[in-house]
Amino acid sequence: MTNKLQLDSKHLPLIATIGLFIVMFIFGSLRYTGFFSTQVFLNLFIDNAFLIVVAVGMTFVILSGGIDLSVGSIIALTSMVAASLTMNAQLSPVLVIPISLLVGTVLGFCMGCLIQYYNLQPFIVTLAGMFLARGLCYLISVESITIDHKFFSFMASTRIPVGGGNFISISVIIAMLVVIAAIFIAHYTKFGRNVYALGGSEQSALLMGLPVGKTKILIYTVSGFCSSLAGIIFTFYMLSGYGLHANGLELDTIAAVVIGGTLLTGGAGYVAGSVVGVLILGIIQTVIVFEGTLSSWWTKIAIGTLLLLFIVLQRVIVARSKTNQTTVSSR
Amino acid sequence: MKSKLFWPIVILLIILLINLFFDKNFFSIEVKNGYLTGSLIDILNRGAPLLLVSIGMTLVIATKGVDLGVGSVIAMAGAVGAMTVSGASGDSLVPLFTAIGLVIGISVLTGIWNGVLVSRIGVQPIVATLILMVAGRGIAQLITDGQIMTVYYDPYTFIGGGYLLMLPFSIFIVAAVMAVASLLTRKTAIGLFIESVGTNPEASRLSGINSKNILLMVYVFSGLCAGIAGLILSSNVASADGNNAGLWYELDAILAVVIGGTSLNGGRFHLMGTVIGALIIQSLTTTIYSIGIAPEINLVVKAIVVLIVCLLQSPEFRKKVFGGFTAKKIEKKSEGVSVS
Amino acid sequence: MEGITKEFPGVKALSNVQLKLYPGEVQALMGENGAGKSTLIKVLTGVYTFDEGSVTLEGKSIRVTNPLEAQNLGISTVYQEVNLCTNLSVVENIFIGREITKRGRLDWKEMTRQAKELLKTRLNLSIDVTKLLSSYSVAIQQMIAIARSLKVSAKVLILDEPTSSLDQNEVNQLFNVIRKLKQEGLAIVFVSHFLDQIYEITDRLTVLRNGTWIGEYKTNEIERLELVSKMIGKDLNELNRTEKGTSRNSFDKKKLFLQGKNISKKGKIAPFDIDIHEGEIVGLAGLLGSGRTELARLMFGADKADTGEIKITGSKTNLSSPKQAISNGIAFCSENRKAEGIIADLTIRENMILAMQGIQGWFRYIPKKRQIEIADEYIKLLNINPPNPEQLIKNLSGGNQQKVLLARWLITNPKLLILDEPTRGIDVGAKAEIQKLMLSLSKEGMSILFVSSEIEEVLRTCRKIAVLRDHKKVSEIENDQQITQKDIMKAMAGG
Amino acid sequence: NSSGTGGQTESGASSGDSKSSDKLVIGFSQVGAESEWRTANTKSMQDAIKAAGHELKFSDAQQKQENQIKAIRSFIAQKVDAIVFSPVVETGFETVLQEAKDAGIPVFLADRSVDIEDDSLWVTFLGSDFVEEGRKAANWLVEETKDEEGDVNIVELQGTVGSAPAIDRKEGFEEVIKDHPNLKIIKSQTGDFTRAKGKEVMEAFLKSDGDNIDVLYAHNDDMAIGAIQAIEEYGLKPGEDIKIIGVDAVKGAFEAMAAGKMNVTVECNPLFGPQMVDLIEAHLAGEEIEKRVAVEESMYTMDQAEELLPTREY
Ligand SMILES: Nc1ncnc2c1ncn2[C@@H]1O[C@H](COP(=O)(O)OP(=O)(O)OP(=O)(O)O)[C@@H](O)[C@H]1O
Ligand SMILES: Nc1ncnc2c1ncn2[C@@H]1O[C@H](COP(=O)(O)OP(=O)(O)OP(=O)(O)O)[C@@H](O)[C@H]1O
Ligand SMILES: [Mg+2]
Ligand SMILES: [Mg+2]
Repeated sequence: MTNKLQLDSKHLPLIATIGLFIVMFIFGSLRYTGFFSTQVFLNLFIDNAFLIVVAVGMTFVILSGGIDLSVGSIIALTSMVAASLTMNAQLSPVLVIPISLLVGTVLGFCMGCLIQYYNLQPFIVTLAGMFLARGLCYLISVESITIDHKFFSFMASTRIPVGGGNFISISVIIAMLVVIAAIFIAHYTKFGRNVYALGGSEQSALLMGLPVGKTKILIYTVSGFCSSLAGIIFTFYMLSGYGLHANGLELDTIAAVVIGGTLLTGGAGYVAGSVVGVLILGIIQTVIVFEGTLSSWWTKIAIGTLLLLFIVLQRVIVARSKTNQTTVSSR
Repeated sequence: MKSKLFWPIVILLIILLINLFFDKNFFSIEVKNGYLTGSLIDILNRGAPLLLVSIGMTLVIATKGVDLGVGSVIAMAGAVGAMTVSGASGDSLVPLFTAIGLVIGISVLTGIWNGVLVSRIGVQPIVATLILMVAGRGIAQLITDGQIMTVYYDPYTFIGGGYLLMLPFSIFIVAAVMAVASLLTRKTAIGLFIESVGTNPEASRLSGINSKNILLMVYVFSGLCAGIAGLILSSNVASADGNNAGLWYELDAILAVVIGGTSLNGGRFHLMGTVIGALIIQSLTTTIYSIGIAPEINLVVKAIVVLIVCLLQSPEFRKKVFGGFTAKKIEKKSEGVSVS
Repeated sequence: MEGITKEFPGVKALSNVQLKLYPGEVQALMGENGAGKSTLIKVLTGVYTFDEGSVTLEGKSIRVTNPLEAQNLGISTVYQEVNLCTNLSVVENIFIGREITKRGRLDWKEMTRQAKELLKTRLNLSIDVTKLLSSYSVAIQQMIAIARSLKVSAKVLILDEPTSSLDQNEVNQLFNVIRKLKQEGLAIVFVSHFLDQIYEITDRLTVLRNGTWIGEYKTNEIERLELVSKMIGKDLNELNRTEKGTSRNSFDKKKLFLQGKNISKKGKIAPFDIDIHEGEIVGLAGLLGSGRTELARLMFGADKADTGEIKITGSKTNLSSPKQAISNGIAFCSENRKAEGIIADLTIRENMILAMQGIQGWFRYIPKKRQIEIADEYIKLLNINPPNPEQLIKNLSGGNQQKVLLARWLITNPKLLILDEPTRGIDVGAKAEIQKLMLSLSKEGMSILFVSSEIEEVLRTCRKIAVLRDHKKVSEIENDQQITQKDIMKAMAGG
Repeated sequence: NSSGTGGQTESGASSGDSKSSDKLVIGFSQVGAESEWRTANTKSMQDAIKAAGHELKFSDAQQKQENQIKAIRSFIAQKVDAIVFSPVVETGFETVLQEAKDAGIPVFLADRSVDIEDDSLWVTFLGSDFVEEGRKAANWLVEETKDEEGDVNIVELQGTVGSAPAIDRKEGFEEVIKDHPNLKIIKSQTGDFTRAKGKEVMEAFLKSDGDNIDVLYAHNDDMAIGAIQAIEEYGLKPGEDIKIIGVDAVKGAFEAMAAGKMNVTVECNPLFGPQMVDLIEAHLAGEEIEKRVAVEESMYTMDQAEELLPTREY
């Protein structure tokens, strides 16, 4: 991690991804007026702050060889809880925010326990979690709840100038803090390394005497917490709670993580990669909006095609340099 | 194998019995308009597309993959099928067979697409098939021009709405596909190869198995199953809806496979288990509709049932809950991890 | 440990077994493949829970439920199969679970330094410790696993076949370490199928047979042959060992089966030539990491060669995939049983017929009845235990897994059989059987390329020995009466 | 349809000043393409903008609000002249609309409104009133069943749970029938606005309540069409044994009505593209515009169907 020598094979997918992102940005800038601006770049962060936060949580899950399908629904549930507590129960944000954060954390913890103690497959447990969280949203209210509160409006509309008339939002700051914390956790704490070990081989991790159970539960708790935090950011972004919020977001998140170079089988990947993955999904959308002539269906086809382009190029770059490498990898 | 099927069957029966509680005639099957009708037959009929998709999905999952594209393939197949017969009328069967041929062609093509991405280019299955999941729906809408295309050609509606020997025709399609899948995997080496590639791809490669072709084949089969399911769905409502047909089928199919006892980590697969898993999901849906559960809590109910199903299948859970009464019996069966 | 009993579904792996460990002594655990050695160890370290019995440590009764607890109690273990995380670097594999922290964060610099030092001073291994574990061979991985276990300040050290893929130098290195630890008062359990090693390092031995306890003996008080007969439960005379003389089988050196010219792969192995005649057993000797495995893989098409050409029975052949190699009558039994050999979730039968079925293709399915016949035949031939073709291979003991893999390739009846450490983890009796089998196969015309870390074994069976050093083939030695182990060693070490 | 081109020429003629004859860049963010209705709506907007000689920047939000917000941000970055959008949900657009306002770009709401206090954030809302549609449907039923003696059992096929049309159409309908105790909703379930689901749910309804059902109220025509198939397969006569009420007035509904299988459909008109273009041009020309402009809509019954069928565009 600290060694510069490692900057070769392990980081390659990440470097390839960043490279592709830059190519895409240049392409957009050449093709569309108004694309090449700092604000367009910053908008990627503003619009995807919540996605970055969930992707960070998801990265840990996927690194450990698991998967978490509940993230989108937890965002919706968090927004719903925050909105109903603020508007219906008239609680102050000092209470609302911690309670809302607990929602995902507790759900994540419970899912982690089910996975660990009853040896259930993460896919199914989190799928049930996904149904449950969305269902709970509708139990609170089927309609969307608008949030009209000074604090939330402040968080939503405060612009932090970064020079040149460009700005970012508070959510971006939060997201960046989460990313930095996550990178630290992944590489400089025992928990982080245990996650990687678990993803490499659960059986080996167990035989090496690592606290597999604790780590697993913690991973899902962290992912739940990240989802809830993303839910709060999402609430700032939307200023409302709604049961249909973030529908299908889990797949976007997984895609972002995987595009960022993390292996779904676990054990290899980087938090930073996931951030780039999110930015890539974001820039694909931006390009399509700037294009502005695509019908609904061509939009979908274009997203698919760009995604394909990315993934195949990434594969080709990685495969190319793998063959030039001297070591055999066993996977 | 036997014990793998036991709990899914029990759960299926429980769900059906709950229905009986609300509707005394739930199990009765009567002849109406010359057809057999009854809730059980409805479940089979309605569940046919999910059954098909799940059967295909089982093989994909056995290779440690997953196919998220099935929903979109359903939409594309429906669109292609409906478009082919849209102008047709009368009783000529030519358009019907053209449609079937085209649908099979298209769905095999989608399978090849996914299979090549996964096996030749080495893209991770979830992302490889995500591409088709996104783009496929666009293609389906492109074909139908964003409209819901209605079909006024009776032979087409036979596939998903017709009857044969007093039973819905779709049941026969499922039975045929299931038979083919079972034969291919149990009477040829394909099943063995799928399981070995799914468990340890490198060891399989060194044993001279062409794992790339196996991967390609399972994705083609999954695409084909989804295509036929799309044909049934579109034929059943005599229309094609590019945007909504087959939405979320991928998740239900994966759920069915897992409930049926096949692990997402690849390896051993259980086709019969999948069938029961799919029936559980369909019965649950039908039950929710017919006993009048409010739509707002549909999802909560579904979540709880899924959890219960999974917990019942977990030996650890059974031990904890039933351990008190039947400790002795279970201990003998279990892997020897002592209870105390 | 007293009266330990452990039952798996259908198999009673241990019944009423005892094991006593004394501080400052090395206790050997002996037994045939499948005798229950690994199971006993796993019970002790909490991987499995036992059904009956008791464990006492320093007078206190303990019941360990997971490996973590065992570690905390001062029991450090190297399990039979390398159980490390190949996706992590060497440093991490050594330190994970007991990382060094500095001001709340992991101190990689310090750990890297210590890991380097540990490997260098204790095991005389200088490798780049920041590289991923997966970039190293099984043997190196095994050394790293040992290094990891040394890192703990333990009371008990358990080594389950730590030497199975090490060569003499490394073994000596390890023994030095063990002796030192012994002096420090550790109780050590050592499992190995090499009798020489047992007699060299251990003080006591406990013998298991078929999951039952046979006895505990002082190592210097029991004769080799007696020990073997205790292990296998048969009379000594039945154990006819293969003599050196018989191996020098006479064969006509006229028919060339495979001829390789100028084969190489960048960064793996320098260009080499190789000839293998029909019915010839060619040995590959070399030190750890000298490139034997790599050479073997190239001959099988498991890796693609950069240069060179291969002629099989005179005609040029392209070996770019295992499938092609197999269809040319070549078979390859990998040294890495866990990652490249067994299909864990399948049965013995399925694992056995896999390669055969691979040749037959998708549709010419071997009927199940025939499969069972074949499986039964080889279970008997190789004495696989349990003799149930429907048992999952992952439930077999290490040695028995190895036999199944051997069977997988024998079934295909290849013309050239490449064996990379085939006797790894196999007990004395079975090893002799396998050597005998190799000789009789070669008499029938099968060529064998034999890789082994045991020079004695190579000498005994091979007609020709190719020696590798630093990823380069340095010499080819005709094995006649004058050649001794020393000569080979000299060639291997160079200079 | 006729109003489409008509409205167009009219506006071109009326706005003579230089400002509106300029080519405008209009950003349009659509909800998605989840139904025929939506597609027709998109097409109407596209055609109208093209016909008026303006440039369209179209973005499809794929039913996701976050995508829509992103799209609006991009429109602002591209400095379009006007933004039209059909909000996915009513809530949560304050921030981005404020940004649009700060950038001086006027915003027009189409089809659905937003729930924001500060109504200076948008120019006007042009669209249907879903609650009113629900009321219309109920009123027709009340009229139809006023001679009925006993209970009238209604089953309801709701739209996607939580979506605005589903909530409002249910609300409007219930508001009216609650004064008529003999009108009873005995089953209500979501059919996700799709034919396949509509059919499946109706099938289950028929199994459990069969011959008791007198009326079906579907939140859109597609579900009604699916349900009609289920009813026919069950062996009852849709339109007679069970009265069918739909919403949207899509072509399929007219076909069903012409065949006597459906009784009534409440129009929800998607073809307001030209009207929208007029509003944009008028606003940029400095005209005062009302905050709420209604789309002209009516209701069609079985007897009108035959004659109107050929004129339906969507
Ligand atoms: N998980 C399991 N399930 C069923 N049987 C098992 C399991 N693990 C081990 N066995 C059986 O227990 C017996 C003892 O195996 P064990 O691995 O202890 O042998 P071993 O003495 O270590 O042999 P080797 O020298 O080959 O390593 C074997 O017959 C094996 O088949
Ligand atoms: N001492 C070492 N120092 C550095 N790298 C090593 C060393 N030993 C092995 N390796 C690495 O392990 C790889 C595998 O070597 P290979 O498997 O060919 O060795 P081998 O001759 O088969 O010996 P063995 O099977 O005993 O490990 C080599 O390519 C090399 O990169
Ligand atoms: Mg062992
Ligand atoms: Mg080797």
